Amino acid sequence: MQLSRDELRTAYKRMCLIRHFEDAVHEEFSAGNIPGFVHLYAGEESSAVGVCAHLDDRDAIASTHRGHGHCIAKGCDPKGMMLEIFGKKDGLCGGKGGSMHIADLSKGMMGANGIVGGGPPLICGAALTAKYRKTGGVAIAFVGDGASNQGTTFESYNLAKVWDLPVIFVVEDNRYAESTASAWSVGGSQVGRANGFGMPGEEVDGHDFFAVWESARQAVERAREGGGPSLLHVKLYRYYGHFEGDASTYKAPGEVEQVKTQFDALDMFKQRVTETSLLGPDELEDIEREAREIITDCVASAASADAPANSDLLTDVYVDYKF
Amino acid sequence: MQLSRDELRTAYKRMCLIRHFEDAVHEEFSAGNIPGFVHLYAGEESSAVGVCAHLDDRDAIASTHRGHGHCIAKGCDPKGMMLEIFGKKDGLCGGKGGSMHIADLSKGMMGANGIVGGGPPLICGAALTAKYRKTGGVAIAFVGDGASNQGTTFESYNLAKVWDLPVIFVVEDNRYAESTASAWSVGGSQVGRANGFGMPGEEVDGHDFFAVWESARQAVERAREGGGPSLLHVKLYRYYGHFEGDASTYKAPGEVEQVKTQFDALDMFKQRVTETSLLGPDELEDIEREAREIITDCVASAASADAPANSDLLTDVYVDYKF
Amino acid sequence: MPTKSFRDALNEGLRQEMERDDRVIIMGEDIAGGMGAPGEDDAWGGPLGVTKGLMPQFGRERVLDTPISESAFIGCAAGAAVTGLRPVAELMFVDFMGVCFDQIFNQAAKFRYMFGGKATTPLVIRTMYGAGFRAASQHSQCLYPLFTHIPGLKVVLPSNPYEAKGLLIQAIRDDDPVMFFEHKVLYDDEADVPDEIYTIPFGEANVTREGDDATVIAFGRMVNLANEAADKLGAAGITVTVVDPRTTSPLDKETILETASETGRVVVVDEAHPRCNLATDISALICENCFDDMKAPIKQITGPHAPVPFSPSLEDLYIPKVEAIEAAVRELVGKGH
Amino acid sequence: MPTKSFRDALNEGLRQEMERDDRVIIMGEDIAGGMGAPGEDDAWGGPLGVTKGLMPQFGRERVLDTPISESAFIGCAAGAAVTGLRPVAELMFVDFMGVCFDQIFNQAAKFRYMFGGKATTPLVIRTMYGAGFRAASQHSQCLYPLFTHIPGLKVVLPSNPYEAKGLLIQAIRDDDPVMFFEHKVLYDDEADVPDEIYTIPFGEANVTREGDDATVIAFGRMVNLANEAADKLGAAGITVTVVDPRTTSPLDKETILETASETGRVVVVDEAHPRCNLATDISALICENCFDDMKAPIKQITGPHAPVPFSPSLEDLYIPKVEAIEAAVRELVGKGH
Ligand SMILES: Cc1ncc(C[n+]2csc(CCOP(=O)(O)OP(=O)(O)O)c2C)c(N)n1
Ligand SMILES: Cc1ncc(C[n+]2csc(CCOP(=O)(O)OP(=O)(O)O)c2C)c(N)n1
Ligand SMILES: [Mg+2]
Ligand SMILES: [Mg+2]
Repeated sequence: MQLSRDELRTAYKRMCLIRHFEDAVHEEFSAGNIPGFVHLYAGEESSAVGVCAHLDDRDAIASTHRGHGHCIAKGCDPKGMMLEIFGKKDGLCGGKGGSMHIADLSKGMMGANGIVGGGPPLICGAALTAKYRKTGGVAIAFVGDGASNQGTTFESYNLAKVWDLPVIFVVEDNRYAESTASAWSVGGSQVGRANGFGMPGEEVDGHDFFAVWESARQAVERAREGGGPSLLHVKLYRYYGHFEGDASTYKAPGEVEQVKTQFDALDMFKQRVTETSLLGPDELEDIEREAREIITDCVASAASADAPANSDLLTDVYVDYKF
Repeated sequence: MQLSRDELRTAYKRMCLIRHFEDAVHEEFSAGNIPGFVHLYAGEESSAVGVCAHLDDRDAIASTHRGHGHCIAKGCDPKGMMLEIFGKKDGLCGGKGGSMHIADLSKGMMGANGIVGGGPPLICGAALTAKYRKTGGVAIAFVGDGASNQGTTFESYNLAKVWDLPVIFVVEDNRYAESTASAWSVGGSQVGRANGFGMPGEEVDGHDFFAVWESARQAVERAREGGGPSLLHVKLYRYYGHFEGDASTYKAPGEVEQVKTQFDALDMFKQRVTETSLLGPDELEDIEREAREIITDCVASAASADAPANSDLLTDVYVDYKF
Repeated sequence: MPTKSFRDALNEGLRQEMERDDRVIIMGEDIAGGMGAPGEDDAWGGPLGVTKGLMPQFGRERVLDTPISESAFIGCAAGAAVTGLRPVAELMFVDFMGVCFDQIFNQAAKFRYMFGGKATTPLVIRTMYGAGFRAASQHSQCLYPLFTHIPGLKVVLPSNPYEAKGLLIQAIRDDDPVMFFEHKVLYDDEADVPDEIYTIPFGEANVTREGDDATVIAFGRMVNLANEAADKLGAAGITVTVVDPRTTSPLDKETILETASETGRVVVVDEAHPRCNLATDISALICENCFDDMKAPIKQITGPHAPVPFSPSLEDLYIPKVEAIEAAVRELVGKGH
Repeated sequence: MPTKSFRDALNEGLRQEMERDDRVIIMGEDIAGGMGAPGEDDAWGGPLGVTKGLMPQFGRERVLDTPISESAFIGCAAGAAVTGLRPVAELMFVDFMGVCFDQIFNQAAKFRYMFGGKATTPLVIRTMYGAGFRAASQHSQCLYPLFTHIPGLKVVLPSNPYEAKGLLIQAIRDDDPVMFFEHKVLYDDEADVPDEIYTIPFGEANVTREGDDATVIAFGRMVNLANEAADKLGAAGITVTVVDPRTTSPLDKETILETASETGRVVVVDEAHPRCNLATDISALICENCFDDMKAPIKQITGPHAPVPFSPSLEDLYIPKVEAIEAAVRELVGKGH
């Protein structure tokens, strides 16, 4: 299976949008313009984009606390996202959710999640709806390596298997859960666990967009055709700290730089498409510039946007409630 | 490794005690003399006894809602148990726990459990204490096939593996969780799951005391020597309904009788030890008669024992509490 | 009107809503039963038979048996609810909330708020509660105060078969997540229940007795004890208003405050443990709003601050009694004239 | 006396108890940090640095980092407690209770009762709570009313560094399971804290201000707001008694009822959501016991019945204010003369 030029352009654009989005959030956070707990996805772009490239409006994803990349990859509006992260009224969630609860159900993005392991059960529900309604839709749960040890995650593996749901569990193993190494915290292996539950599982180089894309293609196709759940163990790396403010002293000296120079997802993508003449360097530069401009504009809008009205405090608790 | 005559006698006695205990509870329940939810272990005797044969006072077990057999196998006093099940003051738990919460910490029996999947985390704690104190103790979690799908169980597999705890997970697969077949509810396989978490796992014929005994011996030895956790998938069968009162219509007609005639744990034990002249038929009969008498006596004591005092309602909530 | 048990009223409510709306699906452990087993299909129809007969009528696509994985299937129901279905999940005993509470209180309950009003989560969780079955500490709790505390959840406590059906149908049609509490001792209670579909609105209390001397506010199974106490007191010339709020969230504050002000003497009866429960909730509400009308302290009658014991004699002591309600009313009526 | 932060007071309490008693072990996610990682050992010392330095002193045998598996490790701590250790487990945010509540409320809390008094469970669960960090709905809740409801648990809410150390040491020495709540906004607060080991007994309220006109009863972080309000009111000639119960279970009913009776006017301040919370609990208690002494209704000041919003402006609105306490006292003082 071959990616079209358009698909490649879209993929690169999304990866650039994510990278610039996260770099911008990092800067704005450092400048004191963004409050709260913010977890950045920079370095992991090819996972979200490589997986979501196969999805359309029938499909749903459940994200994690590190959700910006998944949002952008699934087609959420970066401006609405940035406003949300700034806590503004016109943010995707009206400023009530923030970075950890960013969601856009109209795009099949079922929410970042402040609870590690919160997403997998929920995505079984989206998959059940798709199966019940026979839409052909599939559902993806992104799961961190840390979240891969949470009981809710395992239960979801089993439920998806037993109910034969169109779910793909994408374990994004960025080596750490907070400061704890996945090499320590994960007993056995991700693929071994998947197999133990009767699901196919595959290990993928998450720095390589094309590897992710191809593995995800097979898993999505299997699920769409009624072949049930499966798991991808995507090995990648996060450039920033666990959250903004983390000094990352648990990483080895030079570790980040090494990954950045040798395994950067965007660089690897560029190299591959230029080497094979699928896209030209100028084209790539244009796409990147465009992405940068979009994000700059997002930040400017977010900074000057209005806060929610005070009366918003008590709305949206219920659809309908007699107080 | 060979069982001594004394060990064989003890094992058979415990299996008989369990069988008669459960048959007696069944009768007393049917006669309306025992209240509440009661889950009987008849048919599964060789699992509890085969595993606990390797344990001593340093060791702990965590049981399930179907706990009578585990109690007896770990050395709890059947009379105290029967009184407890009748809700009497001198029951093992003062009548406050009943069948589902029977426990005797002084014997390393950490409690039956009304919560499916409640035991595995707790047993990690007993194992941690043993490891920290360097007692050489091991800790066993009995887990039903249904409980093997609970998130708490999987988390415990991983914690035990990652912390290298001396735990053995004994999955007692009696084909059903309530009315649901394990053939349906368990995605993958028990051994596959154990391996997925990096633990050794083994499937065992649970009707065969000797098979259980040998597999448990290896697992306990491994754990005692610092070799970490492992899992036994013990395949067996329960003779009675899920709880007393269950008509068991989910079983195939004749299913119970077939197992009883072909795979009865006590019959198989008897056959094996007489065939190999390890114990004589008279000896076995004496042991069985003795067990029956003990249980008859337990029931008589329980029926005539005193209920708790009304003032017991509010004691034992705290060790120390300023009301 | 035909007489039906609490159990059958629930069954009928579920069936009629499933017939009416194909988005309604149900799931839980052994709610049909016999899954994968060689014997009878629909072998259980739920641990207490509430869902019996639904699988044969609606098929396994709409009546889903689950593995014992409450987090996964309750969360799955929440996820199905935000994506267009109207699931009714059964949490067999509310005591099992501890293995799945996150999916209820942090996920389903908060979607709408966290997502800025853009999510709708029409999820019902049916669950069994209460003492009286000799089921001991891990199968006899009330726990509805914990759910009432959580913004985003609605909490329903029917006290009789009529309410059971009408409130359940309302719960299924409601667009917010609803915790539906069924007292295990009520399942065999019988009463007149219309064959037709009907709903009972949330947040509207039922005044089951009217009187002048005192008000008794009671929840769930306790309503029946309050009625009995009122009838006995009535025979002795003391007339009592009994209020059954039916839902604790939303709460019909108006009726509560009105009747409290009218009689000036209030007893609140709540089977739950005494700390931070509904008795304190209602008592504090009245105390803040009807101060000038109160003629006597507000009495709370609750279960004790102890787990539920197994032994029948202790469990019987544990559960609030009709006599205690009577005595409390008599004590209050003796005061503040 | 040396000045220490709330964080350092906790750290010191843990360290001194670990030095004194080798049965005390601690566990939690990243409480040392850097487990299996190539960089620094003790890289985190807890998400908020409370346990920093303990691993280097006591080693990885006593300072146990865990996978993200709260049920497993909290249950493990409970199991270690009944078998002879005295574990202090960290539940990073109390909001995560939903993935491990069973091991707390059905297991640890009920062992002793279910087992007829034969179990002792000296378990401490330290946890972070409260709003003010722009951490949004799933990282800002109070939830202590839920734990206060459960028999068998003790619940501690220190309001300052002095209490933090003394109550934590008491919690570790206590033979019952203790939920120890640390408000995230308090960690950097500083106060005089003795270097020596000391304990503060459970169930003994601290009266932080004495006055005649009204009583304010407040919990955890809210105590500081109550004190501030009292000082402002004092400057305006209204004197207020402020009560910090310090533990909600056990509760020092005597001090609460005594001060309530003395002033006859009470405001209860609880950051938690309003339904079935501590404000209702205290209010109902006073209302049942001090009826004749009350000069005015009991006012409840609480967070709203809504999840905690992310947006700073909304979150600031969410949290109870000093001005609201002042206004409530003024309103009461205007009444019932
Ligand atoms: C139930 C729960 N436990 C703990 C946390 C705190 N926490 C937030 S993110 C995180 C680490 C998650 O690691 P991983 O799943 O690998 O995702 P990553 O941050 O690496 O993307 C932890 C422990 C939480 N939010 N929820
Ligand atoms: C958390 C929880 N969920 C559900 C139940 C209800 N329940 C009690 S026993 C049981 C079946 C358990 O099956 P299994 O683990 O196979 O044990 P078995 O009864 O076969 O010995 C169920 C569903 C429970 N007690 N706790
Ligand atoms: Mg990670
Ligand atoms: Mg079973």
